[in-house]
Amino acid sequence: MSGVGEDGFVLEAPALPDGVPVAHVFGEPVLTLPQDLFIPPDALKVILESFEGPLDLLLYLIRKQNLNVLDIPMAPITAQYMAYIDAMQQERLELAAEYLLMAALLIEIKSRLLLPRPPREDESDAEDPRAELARRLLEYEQMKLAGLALDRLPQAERDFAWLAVLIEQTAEARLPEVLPADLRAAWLAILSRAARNRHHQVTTDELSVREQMSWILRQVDGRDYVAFEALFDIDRGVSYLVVNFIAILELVKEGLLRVSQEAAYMPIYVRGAETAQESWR
Amino acid sequence: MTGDPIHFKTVLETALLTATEPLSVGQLKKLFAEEVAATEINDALEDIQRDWLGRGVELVRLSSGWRFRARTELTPYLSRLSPEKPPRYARAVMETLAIIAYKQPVTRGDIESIRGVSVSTGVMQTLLERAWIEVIGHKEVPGRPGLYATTRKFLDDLGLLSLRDLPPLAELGALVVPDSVPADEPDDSPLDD
Amino acid sequence: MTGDPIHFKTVLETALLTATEPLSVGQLKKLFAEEVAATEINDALEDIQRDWLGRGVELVRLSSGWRFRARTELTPYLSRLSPEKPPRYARAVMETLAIIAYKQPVTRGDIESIRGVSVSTGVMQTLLERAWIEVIGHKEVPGRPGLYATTRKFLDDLGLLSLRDLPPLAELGALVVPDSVPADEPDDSPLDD
Repeated sequence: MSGVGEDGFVLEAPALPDGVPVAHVFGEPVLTLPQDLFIPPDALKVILESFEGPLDLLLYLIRKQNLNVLDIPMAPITAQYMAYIDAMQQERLELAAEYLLMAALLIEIKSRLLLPRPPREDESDAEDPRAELARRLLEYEQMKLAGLALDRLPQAERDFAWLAVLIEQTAEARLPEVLPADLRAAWLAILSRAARNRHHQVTTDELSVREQMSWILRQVDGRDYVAFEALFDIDRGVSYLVVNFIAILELVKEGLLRVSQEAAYMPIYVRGAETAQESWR
Repeated sequence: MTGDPIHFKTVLETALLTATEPLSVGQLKKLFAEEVAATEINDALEDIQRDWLGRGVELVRLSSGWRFRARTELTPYLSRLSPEKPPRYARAVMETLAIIAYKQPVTRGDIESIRGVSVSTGVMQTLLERAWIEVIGHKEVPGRPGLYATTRKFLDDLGLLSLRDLPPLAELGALVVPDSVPADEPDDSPLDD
Repeated sequence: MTGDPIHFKTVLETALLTATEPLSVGQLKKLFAEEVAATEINDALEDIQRDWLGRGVELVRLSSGWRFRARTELTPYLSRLSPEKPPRYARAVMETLAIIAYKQPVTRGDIESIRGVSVSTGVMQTLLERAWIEVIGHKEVPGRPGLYATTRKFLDDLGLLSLRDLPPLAELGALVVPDSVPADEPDDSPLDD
């Protein structure tokens, strides 16, 4: 899991030969250990992606310094936290509102610690402003560790297989049911196996183009020529026409479709690459 | 149970080998036309469990019943045959699952306040689609947010008998904050060296 | 095969007990990192077949390979169990269907490169027979592989009006971690020292 980023931070720099990664963050090797706040600029993004949010980052800063969460020194922690946020801004990384909120909270706590406490009778034992933050940090850390512990448990199908020996059905065999969500679940598994798991994201826009690509191929399949206009149903609106046009361009790019025109202003014809091939033979 | 004891065991074993989900003792009773005592079933199950010791498959008792599964040691071999398996989930998914498992029932807002970040719909969807979590009610506050809890399938898939078998939580540590902190003190931390 | 013969048999037996389809000798060979002769597999299979004689489940040889199945004598018992669950497609089938749905038109080669494993003819056959996919043309590359797309029946059976109604896949990458990351890596958390 992405906790890997922390190995590099926490451990003493191991004596590694050059080129041996100290850790892998999302499959990318991290070759150098960040020295305190000095982070190689190109590594900053992967390292930040390995944090699950401001609590995680703060926890790391505290743990890295081996500080007691219960007695957080506010000034240095705030300074380090702000330095991270600066670094994020310089890299023009998307700065989540949650991180800024945490920075504001740290500064507020620090200022409350610096100010003399107003004498109030009803607050005999006034609460340390760090207490609530410490409670949240500890609670988050507990759940973070619990998440890692759950991940380590042997998990059905991932780590062990169930048995399901066949019973020959005498009645007519039922066909398996598939829900759209099952397809999404199948993609998750494919992504996990793919070396670069950011690939193969499919958006709704892309889907409508893909759908249209299949439709166009069906239209031209087995036919010599199809008039270009015949592929455009003008009544279906502008967005449909645009998607259809993109689909044609995509098919041409993939070498699945040929578009031809004898001369300027002559009719444009479309045919499958396959049909075109045959007519040459 | 008056019949042949070997046959009795054979029926139970076959039902468990062919089942596509865990079978409870109550369900296993239904295999037989005549009345069978739960203790007889339980004894036979333990017997079958022993028969399979040291083999590639084990009979385990899970939250919703008994089920045969391949031992984890065999996974390296089996995955050479079919590499398709559920993905390893990212930390955001596992932390969300942990919060639901240990703090249930919780709303999405509860999860967000513990994690300190918003919880993406994708994370919740992934856990719902895996049928590891479900909405078991709604909190009577504005917006009536759904209350999430883990399912029996979650326990079954993780080989757990009940929520009590979850890995114990790390000690939170007692919250001892110094009673009074001098106004200018906090800066003198060990960090400043 | 030089290893421990019991272990060898255990691996074969477990693979057959967990498989959702018949396994051919060629497939069973893939279970082992080292080269195994077909005769060794065949001998072990016959051995396993004998081991299971007189039990509720038998190892049978079908045209497409070997598989375990419940003996018909047990059917009267097994049919007393609560209504059977609807069958499910194997993960290989679901992954192939998902790729065709989201990336159409695609060739078998495209599917294999996305899945990272070869696609068996049986998988394509299953989807073609269900009339959920069809060949809508051929790619002009050597071998002229067929281009697969999903059909109207696929949309109808899944209750979709168009492909646009499929769940979007964007952001899914954030929910999983690559398989290559070892399971125990997170152990080195800052708390452990």
